[in-house]
Parts: sequence; C-alpha cells; structure tokens
Amino acid sequence: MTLLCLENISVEFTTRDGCVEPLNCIGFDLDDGEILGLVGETGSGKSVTAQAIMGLLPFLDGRVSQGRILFKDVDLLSLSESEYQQIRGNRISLISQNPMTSLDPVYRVGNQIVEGLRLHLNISRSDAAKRAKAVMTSLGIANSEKVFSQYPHQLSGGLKQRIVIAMGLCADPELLIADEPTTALDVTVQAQIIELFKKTTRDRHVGLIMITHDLGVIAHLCDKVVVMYAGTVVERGDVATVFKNPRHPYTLSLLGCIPTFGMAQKTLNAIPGNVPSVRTFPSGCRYHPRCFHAKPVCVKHSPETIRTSKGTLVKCHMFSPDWRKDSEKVG
Amino acid sequence: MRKTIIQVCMMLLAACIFLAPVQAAAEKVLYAAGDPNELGVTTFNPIKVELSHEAMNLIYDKLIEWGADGNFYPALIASWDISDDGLTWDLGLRQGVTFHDGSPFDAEVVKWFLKEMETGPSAYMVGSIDTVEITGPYSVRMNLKYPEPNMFFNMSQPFMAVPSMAAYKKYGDTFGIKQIVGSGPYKFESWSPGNELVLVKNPDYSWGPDLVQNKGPALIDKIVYKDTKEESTRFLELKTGKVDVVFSVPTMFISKIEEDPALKIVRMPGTDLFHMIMNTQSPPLDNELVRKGIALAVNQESITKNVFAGAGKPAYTYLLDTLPASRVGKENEIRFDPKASRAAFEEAGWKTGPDGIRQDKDGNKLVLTLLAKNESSYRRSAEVIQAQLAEAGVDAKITLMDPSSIRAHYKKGEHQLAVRSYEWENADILEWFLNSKRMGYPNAAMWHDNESDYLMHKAMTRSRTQEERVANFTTYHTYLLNRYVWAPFYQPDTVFGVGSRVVLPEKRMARKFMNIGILDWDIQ
Amino acid sequence: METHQDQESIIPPANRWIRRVKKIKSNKAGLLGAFIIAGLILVALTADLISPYSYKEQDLTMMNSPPSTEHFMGTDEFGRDVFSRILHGSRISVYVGVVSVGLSVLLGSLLGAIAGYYGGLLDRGLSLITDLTWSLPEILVALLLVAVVGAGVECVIIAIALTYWAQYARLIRGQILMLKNEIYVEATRSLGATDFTILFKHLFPNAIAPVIVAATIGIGQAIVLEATLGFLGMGAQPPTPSWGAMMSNGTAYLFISPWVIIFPGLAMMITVFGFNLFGDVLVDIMDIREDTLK
Amino acid sequence: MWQFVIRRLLLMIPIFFVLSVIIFSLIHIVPGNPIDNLIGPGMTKAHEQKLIEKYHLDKPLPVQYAIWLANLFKGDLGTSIIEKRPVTELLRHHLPYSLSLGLTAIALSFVLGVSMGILSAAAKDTWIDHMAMVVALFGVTIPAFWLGLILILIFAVWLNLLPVSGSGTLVSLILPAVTVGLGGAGLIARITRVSMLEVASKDFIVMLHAKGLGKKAILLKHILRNALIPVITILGLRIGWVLGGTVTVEIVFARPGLGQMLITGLFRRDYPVIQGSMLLLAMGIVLGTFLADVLYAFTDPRVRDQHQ
Repeated sequence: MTLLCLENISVEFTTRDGCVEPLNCIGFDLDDGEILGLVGETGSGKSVTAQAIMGLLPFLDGRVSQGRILFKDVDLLSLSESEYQQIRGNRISLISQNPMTSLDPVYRVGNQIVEGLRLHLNISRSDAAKRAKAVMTSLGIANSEKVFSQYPHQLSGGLKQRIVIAMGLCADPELLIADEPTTALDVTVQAQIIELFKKTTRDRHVGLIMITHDLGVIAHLCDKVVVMYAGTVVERGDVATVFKNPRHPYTLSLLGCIPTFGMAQKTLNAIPGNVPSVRTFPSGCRYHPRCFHAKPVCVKHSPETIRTSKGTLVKCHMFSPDWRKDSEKVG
Repeated sequence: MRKTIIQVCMMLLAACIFLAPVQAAAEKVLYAAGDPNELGVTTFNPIKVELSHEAMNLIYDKLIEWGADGNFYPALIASWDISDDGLTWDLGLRQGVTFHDGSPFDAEVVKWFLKEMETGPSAYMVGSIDTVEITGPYSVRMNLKYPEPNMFFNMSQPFMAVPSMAAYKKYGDTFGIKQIVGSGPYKFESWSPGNELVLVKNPDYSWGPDLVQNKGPALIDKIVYKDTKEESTRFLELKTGKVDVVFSVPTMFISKIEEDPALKIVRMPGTDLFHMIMNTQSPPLDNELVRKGIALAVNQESITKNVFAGAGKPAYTYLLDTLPASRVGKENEIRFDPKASRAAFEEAGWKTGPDGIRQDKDGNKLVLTLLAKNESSYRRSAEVIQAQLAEAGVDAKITLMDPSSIRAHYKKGEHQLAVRSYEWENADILEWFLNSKRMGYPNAAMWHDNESDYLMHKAMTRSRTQEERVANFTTYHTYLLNRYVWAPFYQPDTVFGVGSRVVLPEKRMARKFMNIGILDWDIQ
Repeated sequence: METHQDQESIIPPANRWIRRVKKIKSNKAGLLGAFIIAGLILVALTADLISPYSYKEQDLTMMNSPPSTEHFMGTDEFGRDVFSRILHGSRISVYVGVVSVGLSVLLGSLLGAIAGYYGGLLDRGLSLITDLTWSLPEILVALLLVAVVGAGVECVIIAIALTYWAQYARLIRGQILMLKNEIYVEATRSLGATDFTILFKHLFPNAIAPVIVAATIGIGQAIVLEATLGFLGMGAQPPTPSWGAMMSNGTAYLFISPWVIIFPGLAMMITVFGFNLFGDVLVDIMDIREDTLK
Repeated sequence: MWQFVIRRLLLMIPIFFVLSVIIFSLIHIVPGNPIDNLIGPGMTKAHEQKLIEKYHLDKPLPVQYAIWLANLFKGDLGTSIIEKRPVTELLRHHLPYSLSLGLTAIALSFVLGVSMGILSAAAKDTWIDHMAMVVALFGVTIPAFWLGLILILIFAVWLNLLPVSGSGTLVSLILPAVTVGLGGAGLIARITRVSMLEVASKDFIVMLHAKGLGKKAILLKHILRNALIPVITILGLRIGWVLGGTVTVEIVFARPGLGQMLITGLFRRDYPVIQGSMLLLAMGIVLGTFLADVLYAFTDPRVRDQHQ
C-alpha cells in the first residue's frame, strides 16, 4: 500500500531579495515498510523535501506552491496547523541532519524525549520515561538511566544522534524521515547507525526516507532511490535497477565517482563545475551546464519525465524521441 | 434588593459623616511643610546648632522674646536691671517652669547654660560675658567685659534657647538628635531627617509670654513638619489639603494660592537680603567708580517685580529695612540710576565700544564673571542682572555652582561678581561679611579698609546703649554704602500658605509667623 | 531562519558596500534616523537664521506666556521664545554629543587597541578600569567628574568623555583580540611589518565598525547625559540654552508653564531617537552581531 | 558551583578597595570643604579649627583614608560632618527608599520588557512588532527625569489621580517606579526580542516543530527559556543603569533615597556621607552583576558545568 506520495511539488521561499524556488515539480512515492534513498549534492533540495513533507516550511518562511503530498491518501497540505501537529512527531517523524544543534541545550535529554511522547500519547510522565528509556536501550545506549538525566552538551556526538533517533522512533511513527543522520558521525558509528535503521524499519514495518549523499548507504540500505539535482528529480526507480542501469548523465557521473561500487565512500565533488545556487538555477535542463551531452534544446526547454524500458523514471532530453533530430551540440 | 443596598449605603454614609468629626476632634494635628532652607538642620541642640529650625522655637523657651513691634518681652527672664555703664546685668527668672523631663528651670540652669554656650558655634553670643553669679534661686547677675546692648537680640534667638541641663548632661552627644528636651509648648516625639519631625503638645505648659493670649497649654495636639523639598510638590500638597501650612511659598505660586478661596496667604516682613558682591581687589572692580557704575545699573524694582512677582521690596541698603541702622537717608541709598551709572563708568575711563560693551583706553573689554548658587532664585536674579548689566555695557559671564564650590572660589579670591543673600536680623551682619580679618570667606567682597574697620569696631564694642549702637552702625553702614562694596537689590517677603482648617489669631504679636504664637493657633 | 536557506543556496558574495547602501535605502527606519540627524545638524548650523526671536533677549512683560501664534512653543520665565531657544539648544546638544563621544572614542579605541594587541599589565589595568566603570552608575561618575573639572559646557564634555571611554576601549579590545589571531596577521608579520603597521593599518580598520555603531548610539546617550547633568544644574551656563538646563529651569514652573519642560524634552527625545534608529540600522548594515555591542 | 560563587565573592574585595580609594581621592579633589557649611555668622576661627581637627581634615589624605578604613573594619562608616549622625544610620534610613524603588522598577522593567519582547518577537515584522519596538526605543531614549516630570504633570496635576511625591505609602511608589521601570523595560524588550529571534533561528526549534509541538509551547517553553539567559546577564550588567536612573527620579519625586543622600552630600562636601552612599551604590551594582552571573550559571547548564 502506498504510504506517501508526492505529486508535482514545488516550493517557494520568500527572502529579503525576493522569491526563490528550491523545489520544482518533484514527485515520488513510497510504500509501507519501504526504504527510499534521497540522493543529491548539497543544495539539490533534499532537506527542503523533508521539510515540505513535515509541514515545516511555514516556520521557515517557505510554502508549497503547487502539488499534493498524500500520506495514506490524505493530502497533508489540506490539513490545518493543529491537525498537522497531530501527525508531526507522531505518525511522521523527522531525524534531523545535525544532532549537535537539534536538542534544546537547557533541558535534560530525557525530558525532551518525554515531551514529544506525552504530546502524542496520552500517558503519564513515568510511563513516558519508562518507554523512552526502553527505546534508548534498544538503540544501544548502554547507560540509559544516566543519559536520560543529562544535558545535551554532556553527551558525545554519537550519543546525541542516538537520542535524536530515539526521539524520532519513540512515538512509533509510520514514516520516518532521516535527513543525513550519519554525516556528523565517524565511520564506525555510521555503520552501526545504518544497521540500526535497517533493523528498526524491518522490525517495526516503518517507511523510511533516507536523505544522504552517500551512495554506499543507499545501495546497502534502500529499496528505492530518488536522485535530485538543483531542485528537480532527475532519475528514480528501485535501487538495483538504477544503479545497474543509470540513465541520466548526472546519475551516471555520480556513480562514476565511486571507485568500487558498493563500498562506503563519498567523493561526490569530482563532477566538473559546481552545484548551481537556488538564485541562479540555469534555464532549461538545470544540469545542462555540466552535461557532456547538452544540446540547444537542453538550454531552452525543461525535459519531460520519461519511463525507461527498465521501469525507472528519468528526466532528460536524451530519452525523448526528438533527441536524435537535433544534432547540434552546445560548445 | 436594590432598595436594601441603597439603604445600607445611606447608613454607611451617615456613619462616616457622623464618625469623621468625632475622629478629628480626638486629635488636632497640624501638618506643616517645613521651610526648605531648614531641611539641612542637623541637630536640635541649641548649643551645638549651626542652622536653626522653626521647631526649636516650639520645643524650647527662649530667655527673651522679640515682638513684631521690635520690643523685647520677658520670657524665661522675667525682669532685668542694667547698670548705667552697661556692664552689670541683674536678671530675675520666671518661676514654676519645668522642662519636659520634669527637671526645674532655675538660676543653676542659667549659670550652667551661659557657660556651656562657650563650647558651641554661637559662643560669640555670650562673648561679652565675663562671669555669672547666682544671686538667688531664681536670680542671676551677669558681669560683662564690655557693654553689649545686642545681648537682648542674642537672647531672643533660637541659638540661645535653653535646654534641660539634666537631659543635656545625661545624653551627651545624642542630645539634640535622639533626645530633645526643652521647656517649650511642644515636646519632641520623633525625627526622621529628610522625612518628618513630629512634636506633641506639652500639657503642663502655662508660662506663655505676653506676646500671646493663650498662656498654655497649646490648642493643637500635634505638629508634623514634613520635609518636602520640591517647591511644586509643596504647593500641590497645600492645595490637596495634605499640609496645612507651607513655609516660604515660592513667588510663582503666590498668585495660584490667592486664586484658591480655600487657601490663605500670609505675608511677613522678610529676613533675607539679596545682593551682589563685588570683589574689591579684582581689577577693574578695585576702582570704586566701576563698582558704582555696576551697582547703579542694577534695577532693583524690575527684579522685585519680575523675578519675584512683587513678593517683597527692592533693597537699597545692605541691611533689612526693619532694622533702625538701615535708615541712612535717601542720598546714601543705592538706587537704580542709569544716568549716574553711565557717568561713573565714563569717569573711570570705560567708554562704550562698537559692540555695546564698554572698553578702557587700551581696548580691554569690561567682561566680568558672575557667580551664583545653583538655585532658582539666585539663578534667575543672576540672569536678569546679566541682562541689566549688558544694557550698561558690562558683559557678565554667569557660572552657576553649588555653594561649596562657590566658597572655594571665594577663598581663592579669583571671583569678581557674585549673587548672594543672607538671612540675619541684626546690623552686626556687616561686621561678619566685611571685616578685613575674614578675607575671602565670608568677606567675599575682599573688602579691606582701615576706616571701615575702625567704624566697625566702634559699632561692635563701644556702644553702651541700644541708641548708641544704632547710631554707630548707621555711620558704619553709610560709609560702606558709599564705597559700593555690594549692590543690594531685593528683600523678599516671607510668604506662608495656610490651608482652610487652620484658625489664625486676630492679632499676631510674635515676630515670626508661627514661633511662640502657636499657642493662639487652632484647627477647625 | 536564514541559516536554513543558506544551506540550500550559497549566496554569491556580492560587493558588501553595494549591499549596504541598498539596505539603508530599503530600510525606512534607517532613513528616518538619517533624516532626523541631518535635520538636527541643519538646525544647529542655521539656528541664527531660522530662529524667529533672539535666544537671550529678555522680555519681562511676556513671562511664562502659553503657546500662541506669536510664540508657538510659548515663552519662558524671562519672556524668551522657547522655540528659538530649542533651536539654539540643538547646538549645545550636537556639540556636546559629538565632541564628547569623539574624544572618548579616540581615547578608548587607542587604549583599547593597544591593550588588546599587547595584552599584559596594560590589558589587566584596562579591564579593571572597565569593571569599575561598570560598577558605578554613569550619571554619578559624570557628576563627580564635573564637580572636579568645574562648571561649563567644556567641562561637561570632558566629564562625559571620561565617563564613556572605557566602553569603547572594551569594545575595540575584544575586536582586536579576535582579529589578531587570524592568518593574515601572521602573514603580514612574516613579511616584516612592524607592530604599529599591523595594529593601525591592518587590525584597526577591521575592528572599528562596531565602534562606529556604538558611537552613533553613544551620541544619543551623551546628549541625554548632558541634559541630565544640566537638570542637576551642571553644564551650559546661562543664557546659553541647553535643553537640559531649559528643563531644569522649567521644573519650578511645572504647574505654571509646562511647555517650558515639554518641548525641549520632546526635541531631545526625537534627536536621541534618531541617533538610535540610525545606530540600529548600522548594526544591520555592517553585519555586526548585536551581542558584540553589549 | 559553590566554589564559583565563593570565588566571585572574593573577587569583589579588591574591586571594593580600588573603588573606595578612587572615590576617596576624587571627592577630596573636588574644590570646597564641608566645614564651610558649618560656619555661621559670628563663629570664630578657633571653632573652625576645632571642627577641622575633629574630622581629621588637617591630616594628609592617605592618613585620612587609613582612619576611614580602620573604622570601616569596625563596621563604622564614619559620622556625617554636616548631619552629625553615623553614616551607617543614615544609610539605614535612606536605603529602604532606594531599595524599594530600585527593586520595583527592576521587577517592572523585567515583566514589562520581557512581555513586550515576546510580543514583538512572536509578531516579527508586523505592525505590533514595529509599535512595540518604537515604544521600547522611546523607553530607552527618554531621560528619566523628564519622564518623571511629565508623569507628574499628567497623573498628579491634570488627572489628579496619584500623589506627586512623598515616600511613605505604596501608592507613592507607582509613578517613580514606572518612570525608572520604563527605561529598563525598553532595554529589556529590545534584548529579549533580539535574543528570541536568534534562538528561534536555531535548528532545534525546527526540530521542536517536527516533534509536533505547538507554536505557543515552543515560544514559551523553549525559545523564551533560552532567550532569557542573555537577558538576565544584561539585566545584571545594567543594574547600575537602573540604579543610576533612580538618582534623578528620587530628586524629581522627592524621595529621600540614597541618590538624594549622595547628591546633597556631594553639594555639601560631606565626605563620609558621599563615601558611604557611593560605596553602597557601587557595591549594590557589583552585587547585582554577581547575582546575574550566578543566576546565569544556574539557568544555563553549559555554563554551570564549566564551573563544576
């Protein structure tokens, strides 16, 4: 059953210097118990996607300007703020990018977990504490009693990350969004955490969106992958197919950057050129300035999303029937 | 239901109306906003006090009372007999007087008191006394070193009010601060400096002097002096009935009080004299003609009328016009005279320059400094005098300072002009301010003149009788006026604001507003 | 919330100054502040020309008359036109504000820079003085200093400068401390620059921005302090019209002619408001963190 | 933690000494002397000399300071030269007036300032925010004495609602406390707003939204709690600012507080009184800063741990 479905989502932010659109018509879907990897370089719109699903954009001066976000067939965008609050942290949880700054420094961590729990589950403080400690232990926090009553600054990065994950898992959500949950951690801990995610999603039958720029993690963990570039989805499909038959030039170069397929490595920046800033998105296909195959049509028109023979979806002119007619290349 | 509420309200109202006068009748309390000039009073010990407070006149009895008519009346001293040479004074004391602590007033106390006076700042008041003998339980004889007709004046001052000897010896340093024991119509109850002083009626008092109808005890049970410094606030408290009497109402509020039918204004002849001193040793003020030019350029009437709203009189001499020694004849008075002023400047060689400021033949401009205390009346006087002098071609630069800084300036002798005032009801003030032995301070005029000193000594120590003393002081005063050491300009009335509750006696014979006269006051 | 967007989009480093000018143009409060300051300076310069009456000529027949068509802010205790006196009073305010803050900035930033750069005993001495200044209300410090130095506008300026310098010293010291460890300082030193060049050519210009902001707001504070001293009777001597002295003289007439107090107070309030607005905007324009100013 | 408190307390001792030396020397540099205030008509030079000796004014300054300090250790701040009472007694008498005004004003400015700051931050960039900030800015810029006079004019004279001055009753505290408090409130409102906006932009706030917390809960429980930490620090640092403001206000409202005592003492050059009241004021401020530091340490667990 489809757990989450994004249809043609565009997002706008109002800043001092005018409006920007970090997401342009993206879409993907996810089933129960499925793990979806959201991959792309910094600035490609991964975190904004997470924020859009969580309904956090209004607090960040942003808004969804078009499209629908269906969560179990309910359009989240049509919910009122108080209805959304019922879902946030309860049925959909977010595990944030930076555990160092995700906790309120003046409250004990236990308190912060309990705060979320009691908000959604009608339970007493002591029950909530019990439950929080149990989750903490299950996440491999050895000394959960002690950690429970400590302040964030007293914990190591790994512990903090576990706390953040515990906060995400505590209320038994149906969908978990993990926004680069391992970037702040060292490699050994990363591996542990990834295993943890694998185990919990499987055990609890939770849908998971894993945001990362680490293709290794995706290959190891995910069922589906969505490749994003400059606010658009350039390619998506199940991991095995996409990774075996990458079609979009960007996906190709991403995969090409990995020396040995399957090993945990992250060296994404070997693609020539830079990720464009949200203020200076190129016309047409947003990847065209860095694309080896670019033609005038790529500069002028944004490509359609096309289903490939392998069942993946790709957004590139190369796969349109008109491609061959246009022989001119962009110098 | 509604009816009952109204009924209850009516009953409550009636109860209030009924109870209120009962309560008021229980105790008559007079609230007075004390004289702001007396706020700094530090002790109520007459022997140690430098600055007296109105309340001293109520707590203590004085040896002699001074009437509004200028005559001296028996008080603690019931009779006196002075020898022809003025050196032997036989004094008869009032009998039956007891202090608040129960100790009696007798010859013993007077002898001790006159001796003890020598230890305090007012020692000079008894400076002429050689010895004091007890000639009976209620009579003493004073033997003087030199004739001192001014002794009557001294004895009528609060500085020579008599404290209880027993209490004085018992309490030592705290007497006058924590314990205050006299024999007056009111007893000390409490004092919190900067806030209030509370006195209660002395029920045993029965020895009021001839100045009052009611010989005692007083009709008002309690007097509270409130220390309200801010003039506007004092006015407002009178208006709202928070105080019944305001001492020295600022001139700008007089008309406001007069407008209010519930309030009264009482004017008494003032005891202050405003004048501008000139440093007689600082060029060009060392030139008598320049001083004359300046003194005659000051328009006394304009200042009195405009700065002080006519609450007082222009001053043309250096003494209060209530003192006999102030009668020097019109020709010796210093009166605004622009023509004579111009003539004096011209004669001294100071001609009007192109910018309107006078200059001498070397082109030096007539620019002088003008010091004034940083308080409303001084500052305003200085500002108007500045404008008046500007018309006479003198550029006066005002500097406002606190009194301590001004005195420091005087001591250095670098000042030129200064607006000052003094409060003293005796001609001997001339000696205090113009004796060449006190250069700088208090002789801020830096006046050093042998003839002047000779006349001063004659007036101070060679006068056998009051009449002789007046004559001598008049001569001294006339001499000083013609040397133009000061420019006098204003003698304020003392103005009191009185609330509607206070019943004042028809006839007031006391020289001061409240004082011993309080015995005849009542509250409605 | 800027931080989040910046993660998504790295803004190209545009020319800082162009952005600053743009910012001030788009900031209405800043413009208002600038206008008030400009207006004040204009009034101070042309007071003689635009005043309807002389500020010192007395007219004792017109004492304490209420606002009217003739004197639209009324007259004072000597019948002088309050409006004309307020116009002239702006001179004292501007003069005292600018000169005293200028002096204290000069003294403070010099000592602060040296203390921050060299550290050691000088630095500790400076810290002590700053601590002490913090522990006395500035009005009392100024009051005591005026009593020592004497009366008059110049004395007040000296007293205010001496009261305020430590705060600028502290500010610039902190900046220098922060900057002196940066790499380019090491680089210039290795190129053989003297301490003097490093301090005054490289560090100082970079450290001065928050001081400029603090000084702008400080001018407002100095104007208030001058008025407060004037209220306590220390400052400009009559007949010079200083706003503080005008209000001080007016207190005696609070119930009779309140306009003598109300208008100079309003004038001062608007002035100080202007300096504060402008200072606030400067904080924004120069990208200074608020807490460096505290 | 206690070690930190004790260390900070000990640090106050040298500050006290340096302050006392500075105050002592400064007031003696001021021209004029207290004895002149005691001289009335007729007083002799000998009497003047006696007074000078009585108060040790003929001795060199360091000796005078030593005498003063020695007495201080005995708990004796000297005797007022003019008022003839022990300075400790005078302070006991004047202090309650200042303390009641100061504390009420600080409480008022805290409550008013913080609520204005919250309002302003919550409604950022709306007209409410602009209005609140304009009011706050006026609060900071209005000189206290002028505000006091205007309040008297409005409430006591025109409306005849509140007493002008006096010091005994609670009602008489309202106008002066509002006068002093408004200035402080403006300052605190500004700091609270900036601080709250800064906290609001932190990552963990977004996470709190993600947890499903309501706006109000986030604002009051998390943002405010974090934002108040710098507010408390600055409040402590600015305690002198508030107390300094009370000096002129005491004069305007004729309250016999420390400020009045100090100013009259200063005008009369009553050295022991100036020293006593100035030191008390200064130590009050040092103590305020100290309390703020301690409070800061208690409210921020990160700082608390640093001192552990």
